[in-house]
Amino acid sequence: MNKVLIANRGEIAVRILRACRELGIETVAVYSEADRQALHVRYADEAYLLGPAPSRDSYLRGDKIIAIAKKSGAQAIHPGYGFLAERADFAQACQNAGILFIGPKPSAIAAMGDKMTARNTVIAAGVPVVPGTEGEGSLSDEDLLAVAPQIGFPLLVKATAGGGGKGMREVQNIEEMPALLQSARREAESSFGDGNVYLEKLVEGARHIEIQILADQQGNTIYLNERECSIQRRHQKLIEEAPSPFIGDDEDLRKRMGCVAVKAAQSVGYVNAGTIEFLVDKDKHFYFLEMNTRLQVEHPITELITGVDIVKEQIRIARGRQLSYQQEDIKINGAAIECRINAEDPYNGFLPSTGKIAHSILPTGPGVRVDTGVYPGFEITPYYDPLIAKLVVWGETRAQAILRMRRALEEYRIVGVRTNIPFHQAMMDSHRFMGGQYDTRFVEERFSMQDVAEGRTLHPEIAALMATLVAHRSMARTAQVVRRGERDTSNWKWVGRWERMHR
Amino acid sequence: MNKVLIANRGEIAVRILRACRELGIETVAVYSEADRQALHVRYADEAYLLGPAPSRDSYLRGDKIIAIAKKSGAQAIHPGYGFLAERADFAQACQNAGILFIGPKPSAIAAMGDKMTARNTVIAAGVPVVPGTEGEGSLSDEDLLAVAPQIGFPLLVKATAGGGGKGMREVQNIEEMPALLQSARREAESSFGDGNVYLEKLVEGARHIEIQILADQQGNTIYLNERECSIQRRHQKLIEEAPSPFIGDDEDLRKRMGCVAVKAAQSVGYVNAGTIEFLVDKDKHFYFLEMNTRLQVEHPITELITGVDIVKEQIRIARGRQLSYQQEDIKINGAAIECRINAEDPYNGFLPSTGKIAHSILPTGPGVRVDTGVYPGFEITPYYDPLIAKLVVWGETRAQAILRMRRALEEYRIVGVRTNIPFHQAMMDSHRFMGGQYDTRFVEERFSMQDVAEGRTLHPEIAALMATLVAHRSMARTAQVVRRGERDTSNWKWVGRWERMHR
Amino acid sequence: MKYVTTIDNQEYALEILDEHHIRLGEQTLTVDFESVSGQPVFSLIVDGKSYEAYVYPEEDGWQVLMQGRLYPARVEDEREKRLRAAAGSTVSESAEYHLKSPMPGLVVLIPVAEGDRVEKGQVLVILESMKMQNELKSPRAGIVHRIRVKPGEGVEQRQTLLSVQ
Amino acid sequence: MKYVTTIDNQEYALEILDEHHIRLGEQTLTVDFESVSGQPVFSLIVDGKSYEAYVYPEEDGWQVLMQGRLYPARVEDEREKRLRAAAGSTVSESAEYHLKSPMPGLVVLIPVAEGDRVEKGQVLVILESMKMQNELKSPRAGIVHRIRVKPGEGVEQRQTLLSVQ
Repeated sequence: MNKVLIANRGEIAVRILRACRELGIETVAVYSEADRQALHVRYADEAYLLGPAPSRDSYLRGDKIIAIAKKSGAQAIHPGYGFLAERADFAQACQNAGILFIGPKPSAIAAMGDKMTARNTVIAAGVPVVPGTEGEGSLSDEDLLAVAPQIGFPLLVKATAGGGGKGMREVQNIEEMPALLQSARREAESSFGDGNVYLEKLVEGARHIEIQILADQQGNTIYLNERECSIQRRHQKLIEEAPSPFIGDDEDLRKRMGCVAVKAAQSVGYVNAGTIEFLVDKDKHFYFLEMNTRLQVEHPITELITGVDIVKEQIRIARGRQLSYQQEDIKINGAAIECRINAEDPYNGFLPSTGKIAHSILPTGPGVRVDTGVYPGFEITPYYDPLIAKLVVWGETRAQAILRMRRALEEYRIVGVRTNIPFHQAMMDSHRFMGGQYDTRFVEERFSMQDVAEGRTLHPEIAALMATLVAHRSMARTAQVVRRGERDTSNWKWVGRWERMHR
Repeated sequence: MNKVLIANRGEIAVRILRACRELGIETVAVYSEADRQALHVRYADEAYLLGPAPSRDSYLRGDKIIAIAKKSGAQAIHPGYGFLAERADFAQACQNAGILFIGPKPSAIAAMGDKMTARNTVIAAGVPVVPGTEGEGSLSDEDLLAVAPQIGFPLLVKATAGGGGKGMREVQNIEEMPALLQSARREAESSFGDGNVYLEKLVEGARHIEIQILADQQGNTIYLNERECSIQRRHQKLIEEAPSPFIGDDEDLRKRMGCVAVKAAQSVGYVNAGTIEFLVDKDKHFYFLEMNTRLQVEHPITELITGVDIVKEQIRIARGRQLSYQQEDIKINGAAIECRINAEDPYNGFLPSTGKIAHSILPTGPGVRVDTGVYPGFEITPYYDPLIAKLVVWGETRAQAILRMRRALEEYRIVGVRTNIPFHQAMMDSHRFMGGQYDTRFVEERFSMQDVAEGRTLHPEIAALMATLVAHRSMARTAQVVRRGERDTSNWKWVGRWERMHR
Repeated sequence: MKYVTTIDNQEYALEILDEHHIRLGEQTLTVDFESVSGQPVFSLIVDGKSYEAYVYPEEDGWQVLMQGRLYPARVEDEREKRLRAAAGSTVSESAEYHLKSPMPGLVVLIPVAEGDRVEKGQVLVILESMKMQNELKSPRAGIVHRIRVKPGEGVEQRQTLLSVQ
Repeated sequence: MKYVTTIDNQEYALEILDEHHIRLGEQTLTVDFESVSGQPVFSLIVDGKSYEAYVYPEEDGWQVLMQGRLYPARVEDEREKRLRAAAGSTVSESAEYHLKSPMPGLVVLIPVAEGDRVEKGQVLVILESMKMQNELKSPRAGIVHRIRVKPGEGVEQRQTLLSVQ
């Protein structure tokens, strides 16, 4: 393998390009019309246009991508995350075309991609799942009422066809359950045309903790310990850290979760890098949530604490070599945190922000890593996800990592789009975050950017000074235009007035 | 200690500011009129103007700096490197003013600052020095001819008052020595008005290898292993690496040099961070060169392979605490390389280049650290040294570090000033560098930017395409201006012509 | 130049004395204020303290983003403050609104005519005063009637200029 | 538009066919060429290969800095090449230099007068030809004499325009 096509864009395409370059492998980029000037196009040895900006016309065109791979002589395709990364049919098409897919076998992607199959497969392998009746088909109210005490309260009634909280009810005890079943069915019927519901144990104070695994073709599977990703908003991860402050020193729990993750991966004959996501309740019971059969956005924090370059291992595995590490080589060194820097305005409902990056200063220095696909002059378009950079720090301890993240966030300057950096700054100041006291509902239910500022020194008078000075200068500039106009032509005068009027 | 003044500028001031911020220490910056917009001014909690741009009016004004420290309530001053860092009188003045100097005691600076004292002090401590007659006063030709065989040939005749190679002669044997002594004395007399000369053993194929040490006030002194800095031009280090490829696996040599360095430091009661520089000959004999009684430019490579944050340790030591590490905690993990990115043109005799940085893209991603004090929009002035950034990479092996440095150098974009990045790229391609086969004369005597390109694929036809396309567009633009002018006013036409004429 | 700047309902009285001196309430501050790289990023050194912030214009003022905290600010000079007070004191969504001159001045332009439908915030009269042109805006939507002045005319403080109903 | 571009004494014959096609010698290449962020940094995709370089103007051509390697390039269109050939063929440091018109055209400007001392490279005549204004420069320092044409005059190819001695 001496040439790899990267079927992705943005920071992850750049990340993979870097790994290839450091391995002496040639690279082929693909790009949409919106991405002609993207870093991945600039950094690659070869670059081919896929089509118009929308993903379905470009980065989702598996057929074109395979054709480009063949034409350019690339022997392998790295899919990154998103787009085609978890499409078993694409992995299969690569295989059919005689191109290595840097990831698991199509069968493993398919098995883990179907929720019911995944659940039943891992149950069969002895992996705990969130107790419930999902996957048992349509059950009557009587059946559900009978099984509910076995699952235990509180529990959730969920619509089989559902999503987005529609047809979902939280049930505290058996007495209120019949009425709630009825209303859930009614809502599910009206929302999805399907009144079927199932029961699921409500995991209270749930933490999202995932285990990174690596598996080679020789049958070796190891786990690279956990990442905690409970800081989420609308199921989008915003901050991840490794190790998990919740697991902390509980090496027994860490090991049990790691072994279960390995077992889940092995149950589908998994090869390459993957992640098993768990929900962990406050009593440290953990439940299989799903498996991501690809590289994760947040893989760098695992790299920083273990020293393993996950992308290089992926390529190594795809080449048919043995893993560079055995389980006993994997240690945890210090702590790492990742903040996802999104082009969205935290003061305006996290609405995406687009535009040209006019100016940027990256935080650098000891213990700071920035994975990004953007640069000054690059245009953030509305076509793709708002992730513009991953700011990752390492510290000898979690406390040091938080302090380092604070200074890095404060150093980061991006002009041209609004970013969620202030959100991350507020989070790094939050006493609950600092104490590791958070769960998956924390951001949405118990976090406010205004509240956490309490611990901070505020400088409203400095802000007043700044605003006044800028306003004053802005006015002085306008006045100057008018004055210049008076000496020049009368047109200028009216331009000046017009500007002032329309300020 | 909760407030520190940083008596420096540029990347090292930023480096120290970051350490302070991560320790929760408030920071005070000082700056010259040329540095109002410098990063260290922007990142610090407080900032005070020292005076006009020239160093003697600003960063060398120890009196003003101490006054600012007192006024601002800073309890300590970190001098960085250069400027006041090795001025015993400044360290003494700090002490007199009741301000902690983050560095060694004035007596240690003074002892190591005077070459003869340093030499005699370390000789007394049993540290090997380059054999010679320096420090023995004026010797006659007869004395010199008598002592020469004891030193051994080849040797150097050097002017006592000398510098810059004036009055220096290389002597291969005793027969040619009298004539060379005469000519050396004549040249020394005419150059410096002082015909005195001394003898020094010629260290052939010398490598510059230095040992980083840390010493606390409790009397603990440890060494953080070596850095190799043989890639120099006119005695300016350009590339440093750790560990030294010359020492390699010779743990015995490493340990002996470390122990000798510790002994040298202890001989002057050294406290805080310091570096003992050695010349090492091809037979692995090593000789004390000098001690730098301060933080070094190249300290990050040691940080990357040992995990020790040297600046934080400096502050810890200054606070009177014990070192965080004992000698047995210090391991070597992987390999690190630093390229000094200077604003100088490698295609034009390495002449300094000044100007405003119009655009910049920093290399980022796994294993890359950039320490810099500049950013897009910042003006590189002629007042200070040309170091604009330190590009530092870590790799699991030296080979991986070199590959990573190559990709990082290729990613780095700086527009507005010329830099020596192409020099570093050529060096990373040099077979001799890759093989670790270099000495302190390598850059000046056996390295050519053109030669090393042999191993590289050249693309003159692509360069021709690029140049032609740019020239074509430039011409098209000019033509367009003229055409626009024709529709507008006749002035435009002449502007267009004028532009073309003066292109 | 005197300003009143409001942040979080707190008013700050500021006076720009010269390039490097500002009065904030009773204090006189020494300031060094610069835009960084020509961007809306500003570095302020005030009596030795160094601050940096993004300052963005907003429809109704400025947003100052500093140290991870957003401060929405309204900056008004005396004239603007009086304009706003004048507008505020007579506004009512239902009743007829009489636009009164907040200060003595010269009518420069009346960009509306009787019978025109105007939106809230639309400019009714441009009045020259304190050597500046001031826009007098409608505090609500309605129909313009009874325009009592014309361009070029001098007016007194609190003189009614026109009405919106 | 045809060009001859010289790098390391190697001449490349190039013809720009349209925005996306260039002939290089016998090959026709598909190119996608863009300046990055409006900087003198250029991204070139040519038949799928992606290259990036800094391209700086130089006194006598262009510097292309690509992949850590500097390529000094001279780019000439046919007209310029003929100009240079004409200049080159008659230049001599000691003898009198007769500036001859390298092509038919119209004298636009003669920015020197008889008796003027000129430097090497100084413009002697501006000649309009091929719809462009061409600077005819002195190949050496000397004194201008015998100006035989005047602005507005049409000239033939190889007609002597003036002399420098």
